[in-house]
Amino acid sequence: MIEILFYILSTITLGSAALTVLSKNPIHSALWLVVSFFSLAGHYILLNSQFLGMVHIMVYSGAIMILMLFTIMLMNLNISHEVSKPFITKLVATVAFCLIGILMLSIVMRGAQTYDLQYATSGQDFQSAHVLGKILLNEYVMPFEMVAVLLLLAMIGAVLISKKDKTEKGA
Amino acid sequence: MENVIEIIGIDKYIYLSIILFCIGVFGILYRRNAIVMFMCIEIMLNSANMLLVAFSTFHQDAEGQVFVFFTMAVAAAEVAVGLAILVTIYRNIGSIDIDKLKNLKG
Amino acid sequence: MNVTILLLTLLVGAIATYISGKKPAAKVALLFGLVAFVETIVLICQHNAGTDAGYMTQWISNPNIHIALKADGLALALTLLTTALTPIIIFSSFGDHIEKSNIFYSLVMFMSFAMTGTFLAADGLLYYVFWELSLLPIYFIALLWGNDTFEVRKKAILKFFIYTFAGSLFMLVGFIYLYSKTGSFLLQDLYNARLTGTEQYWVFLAFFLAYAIKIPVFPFHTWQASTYEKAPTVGTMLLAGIMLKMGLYSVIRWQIPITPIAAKEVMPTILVLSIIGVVYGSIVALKQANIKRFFAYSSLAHVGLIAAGAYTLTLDGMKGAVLQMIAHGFVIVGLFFVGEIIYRRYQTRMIGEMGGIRQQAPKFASIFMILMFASIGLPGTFSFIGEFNILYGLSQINLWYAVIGGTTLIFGAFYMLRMFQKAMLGETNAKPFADLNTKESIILGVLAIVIIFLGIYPKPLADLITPSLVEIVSYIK
Amino acid sequence: MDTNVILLLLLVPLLGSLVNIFFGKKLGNGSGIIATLAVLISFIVTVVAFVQVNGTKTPIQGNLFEWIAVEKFSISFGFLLDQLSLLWLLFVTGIGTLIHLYSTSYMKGDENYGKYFGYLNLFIFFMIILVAGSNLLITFIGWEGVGLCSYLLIGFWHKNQDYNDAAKKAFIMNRIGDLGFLIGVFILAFLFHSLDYMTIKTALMSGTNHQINTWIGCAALAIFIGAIGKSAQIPLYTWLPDAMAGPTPVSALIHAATMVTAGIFLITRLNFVFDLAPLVQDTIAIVGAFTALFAASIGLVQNDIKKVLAYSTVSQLGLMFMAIGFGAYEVAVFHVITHAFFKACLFLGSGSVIHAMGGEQDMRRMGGLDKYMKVTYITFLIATAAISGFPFLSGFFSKDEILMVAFEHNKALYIIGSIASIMTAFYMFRLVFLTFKKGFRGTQEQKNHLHESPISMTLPLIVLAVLSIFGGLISWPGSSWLNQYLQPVIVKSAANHPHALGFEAYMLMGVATVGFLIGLIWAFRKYIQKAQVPQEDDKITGFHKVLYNKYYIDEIYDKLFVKPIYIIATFFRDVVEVALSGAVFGLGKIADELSLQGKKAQNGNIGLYLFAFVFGICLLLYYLFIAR
Repeated sequence: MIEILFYILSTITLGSAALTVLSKNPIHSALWLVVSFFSLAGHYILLNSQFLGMVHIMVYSGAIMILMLFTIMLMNLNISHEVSKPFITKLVATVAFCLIGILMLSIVMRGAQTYDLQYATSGQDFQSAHVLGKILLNEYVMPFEMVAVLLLLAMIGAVLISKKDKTEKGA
Repeated sequence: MENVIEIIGIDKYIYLSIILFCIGVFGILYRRNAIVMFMCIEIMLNSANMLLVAFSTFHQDAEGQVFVFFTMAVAAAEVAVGLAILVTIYRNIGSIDIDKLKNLKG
Repeated sequence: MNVTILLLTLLVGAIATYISGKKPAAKVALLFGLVAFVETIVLICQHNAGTDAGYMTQWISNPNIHIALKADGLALALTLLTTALTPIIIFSSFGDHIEKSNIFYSLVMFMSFAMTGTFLAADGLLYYVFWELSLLPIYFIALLWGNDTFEVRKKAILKFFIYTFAGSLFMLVGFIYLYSKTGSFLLQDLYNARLTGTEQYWVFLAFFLAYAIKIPVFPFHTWQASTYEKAPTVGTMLLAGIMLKMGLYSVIRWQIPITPIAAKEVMPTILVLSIIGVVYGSIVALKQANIKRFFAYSSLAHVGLIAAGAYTLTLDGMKGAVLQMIAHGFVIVGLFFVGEIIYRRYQTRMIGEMGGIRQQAPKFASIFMILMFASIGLPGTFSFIGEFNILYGLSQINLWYAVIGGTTLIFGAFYMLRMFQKAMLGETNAKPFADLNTKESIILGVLAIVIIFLGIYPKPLADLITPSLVEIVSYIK
Repeated sequence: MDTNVILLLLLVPLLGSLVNIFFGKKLGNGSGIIATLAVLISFIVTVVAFVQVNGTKTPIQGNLFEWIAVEKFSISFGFLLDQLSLLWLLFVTGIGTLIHLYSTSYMKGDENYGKYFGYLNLFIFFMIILVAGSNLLITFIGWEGVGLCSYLLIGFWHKNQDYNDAAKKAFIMNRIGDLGFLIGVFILAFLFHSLDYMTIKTALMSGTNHQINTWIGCAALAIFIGAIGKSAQIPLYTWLPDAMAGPTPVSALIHAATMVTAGIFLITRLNFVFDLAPLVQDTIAIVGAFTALFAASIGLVQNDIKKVLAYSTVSQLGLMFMAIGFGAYEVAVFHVITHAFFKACLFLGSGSVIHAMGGEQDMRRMGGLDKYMKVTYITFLIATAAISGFPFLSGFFSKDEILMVAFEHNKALYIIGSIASIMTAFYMFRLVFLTFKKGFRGTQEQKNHLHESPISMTLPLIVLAVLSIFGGLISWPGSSWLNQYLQPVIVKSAANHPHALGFEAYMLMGVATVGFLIGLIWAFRKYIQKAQVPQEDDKITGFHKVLYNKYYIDEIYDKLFVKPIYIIATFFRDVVEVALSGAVFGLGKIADELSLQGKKAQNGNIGLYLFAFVFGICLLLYYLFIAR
């Protein structure tokens, strides 16, 4: 039952990711990506990380994708005026895709034969929001604060970069 | 509650994330629209995130999930700044086709 | 008293010269040079009396670098060469019109400081720092005060700089490797490093590149002639008189004792190269029109022989090499000064445009002749002592080395006498040539006396260097 | 005491030399007197030492200080005055004094008068070092030192580049020999760990070490090459005739009497080494014999009065070497001494002639001088008779002994030597007849100028002529004083056995006399009876021309050695140097080119960068996980 769920979710994830790449229209890409993100959130929930799944939906599907869509619309990119790459580029991209995929898969498969996997079942609660919060604010409080600063800086940076340079234009 | 990972198998997750990652790589090489490339980067990041979560469950350890947290934060920051840059570029040259960004010539 | 005072004197001299302003710069530099010379003499006396004038203190704890100065006989002998030649070189340029003379003389003093440091340093990194420091002043001296137009000389000087600098970098790599093996840059620790044959081989090669270019050994000599030609005479004297000896000294002090096995293995090849340099330099010298280039190639020949002596790895060869280094230093400085004197009178360095000078300037001709015969190693001059020791050392390895290397006797006479005949003899030159003035007489006189005195009684110098060389030879065995 | 003798001997000429070089201009004519006195003092000291050594039979020895130290031994500044060196010193300083005296007049008026005597004294100084050195390296100082003085004096009139060429040639050719000498020194040092004559001698006398014989042979050969250079034998003889560019007294002193015999001295000094190398001895004999013949044949047709004498010197030196090759050292020494007497006399006589002729050296412009210069003529005639082997003059005995030794050892070389002797008689009398007999062939101006030389020039001539007559007495056949005197020095001698003057000896003397007469009569018929005068240069043809041009040896050497070296030098300078320099610049160019190409990859195409990036990752992954 769970396995079937996993396969369905995986198919959606991979399919929508592929469609993200292949869609001509950026807006379609974005929308497919949202689908992909939702399916990923499904994976998280499947893995019992409900909190993380929710955060994922909020951050990615909510914040990031909206940001992207806005940008696309801002630039008026809804029509696909992207000049497609030459054939050779596509070919090489495909080759690279296959190459790196096969490489990584083969590495993992080689590894899988040699390792005896031990599935830990402690039975303890380790991934509820309660536990995560405790860890974040105890062991990882320092990086946590750093991330806060980072986000602040990113915000300031984004504003600064996208701001129109008035003085330069005036001059 | 039984361990989901034990039923499905950690290897399946690894394969999934690898394929997802490769799709991201492919997208980056395939497309020339900067925003779509951004999306592909997100896909790659997410494939890594998913693996982290899977292994966190596998080891019954929360630390992996903490890192996913941080990754998300960094990704958000990255997207914010990156998009800002893209907007500026678009404003300057009227396009976000990366083939037109050739000022990095040596 | 220890050697730090000597080094400080030279450094302070460089600064004081710079500060003193344009007019008194030369005199200040000369003063400090003479003080340094006196200090060297004192140091040598102390050394002979048995006092160790070395100095050592930690510089940086991690990585483990020391300020270690070793003042054994070998180092002191070369220091003596430096501090003796520095005042002579400075004095030789008295009366020349030099732009921004305070900077010029300051650089000369600084170079003297760096070269003395190179000779005294007993810590690999310190040594390397001094080694590279000595390159900077000569670069600027040659570039800013050289002959020919700026663009032309820039090419030659830049070639020299990059070439030698690139070589030195290999040496640095060698030192870093040694450090990773021994955890120390100290000379003594490096001597005691037990390296395998292959390791030694690579370290040897890395060092060899640096030294072969500096010495220079054939075929790494291509910077030499053009640099000598383009540099001002003071710079050429510093280069030929002292700086070449840095390479040769380092061979004996650093390269051979650290990598004895490799040295033994590679010895025949290097001997052959050196001896090719002897013959090749001599032959090329035959057809040189510019007197500075001529002396450059004669230097190549002499230095080739010295290098051969050093690489014999025997006490005799090395001793000869060190003695010959000192002898060559004095002789070549004298010869370049002779060229400069002619240039002052005739405004030319072309041998073909000279001639008939002996008639007008007998004193000058006599001293020139003494220097010339010293250069070709006539017995009774200092060069012969070194040449004999080197050839003897070579002959103990293989007689043929001595035979081929000995052709320097013939070729040396050939090119030197030919040059002398063209430059000095013949019908009286139409252009007037004033004989030596007092300053010039003093310089050349001092050089001639030193050369002849040490040729007849070289024992003090030989005794000074022998114990150090015996120690070095013991590391080879 | 011993050290003082040595110091006195050495320092007096050195002092004279320094004084003359530095203050020569101020001293004026005084410098000649000072120089002569300096050599005279040396001569007196030598005589004193000679008397002492001859009495006590023990050599005077003294080490001044340690000079060079090598690992296994050290070389001191030591001197050894034994029978051999004292004998040599006697005639070096003796003839030296005479020639100094002669020079005071001959060089009068030269602008570098002081310097001339400075060099001459310096030469004496180095010659003393050469002869008196107690080890090979001290000898080498003298050896090179006399070469230096020879260079300075040949090129004394340095305004003339031809003279300078001659000087340069002499020095360089000598240096070739010097290299041989040095190599010999190295081999001996390698074998014996010493360069001391005495030590080597003792080692060899006591040694039973037979496997070193090959090396001994090599050492002997190398030293012989040194001797060839200094004593002008084939193939290094061509410098000596050219060396006649120097002032005539110099030719007399350096290039006839003393320096050129240094080779003989050295081999005699090292006779114990050469005795062990029979092959080398044979070589020496053959080289000597051929040099004698070769040089004599050239001498037959030369017209320059000094050139004839120069070739005669080479020829005589060849005879000495022949004797040495047979192991008859004292015979060679004997001939060295007699030769020094009569050849110095001849050169000084020719100097006197040249002086009178106002610098003319061509015999075709002379003739009939006997009427104007009686003393010169008579002394010259005596010396000529001596060198040609007129019975009972000095040359007769010494040459006869050489030929006798040759007859004992090798008949072929004996014949060659005899032919050379006949030629000697011919060209010497040709010289005399052309110069002094018949009518004067020079210009009127020269004729008016003709005069006998002053007493300071004729006195040495007379002394030397007397010595040429009686010099033979020191080795009277049958009861040779010289042989006994030299016995301590010479280990094993071919001539040591007291040869009873048997029939053979008398026969050989007779043959020699006949040979002398043949030469004399041949010259007499040609130049007196037929009154021939040698042709002008451009009319000479055939073999005569070959002889006149010295078998074109100079030209051959020039083509064979000098020119190729210049060509190689030019090739090295223009091709190899440029190529090497280009190689260095090439490294820079390669770096430059690489960076240019690398720059092209950095074209700003982000897509390309990404591809490169991905493939790079692939490679890394492959390397890290699969390949290992």
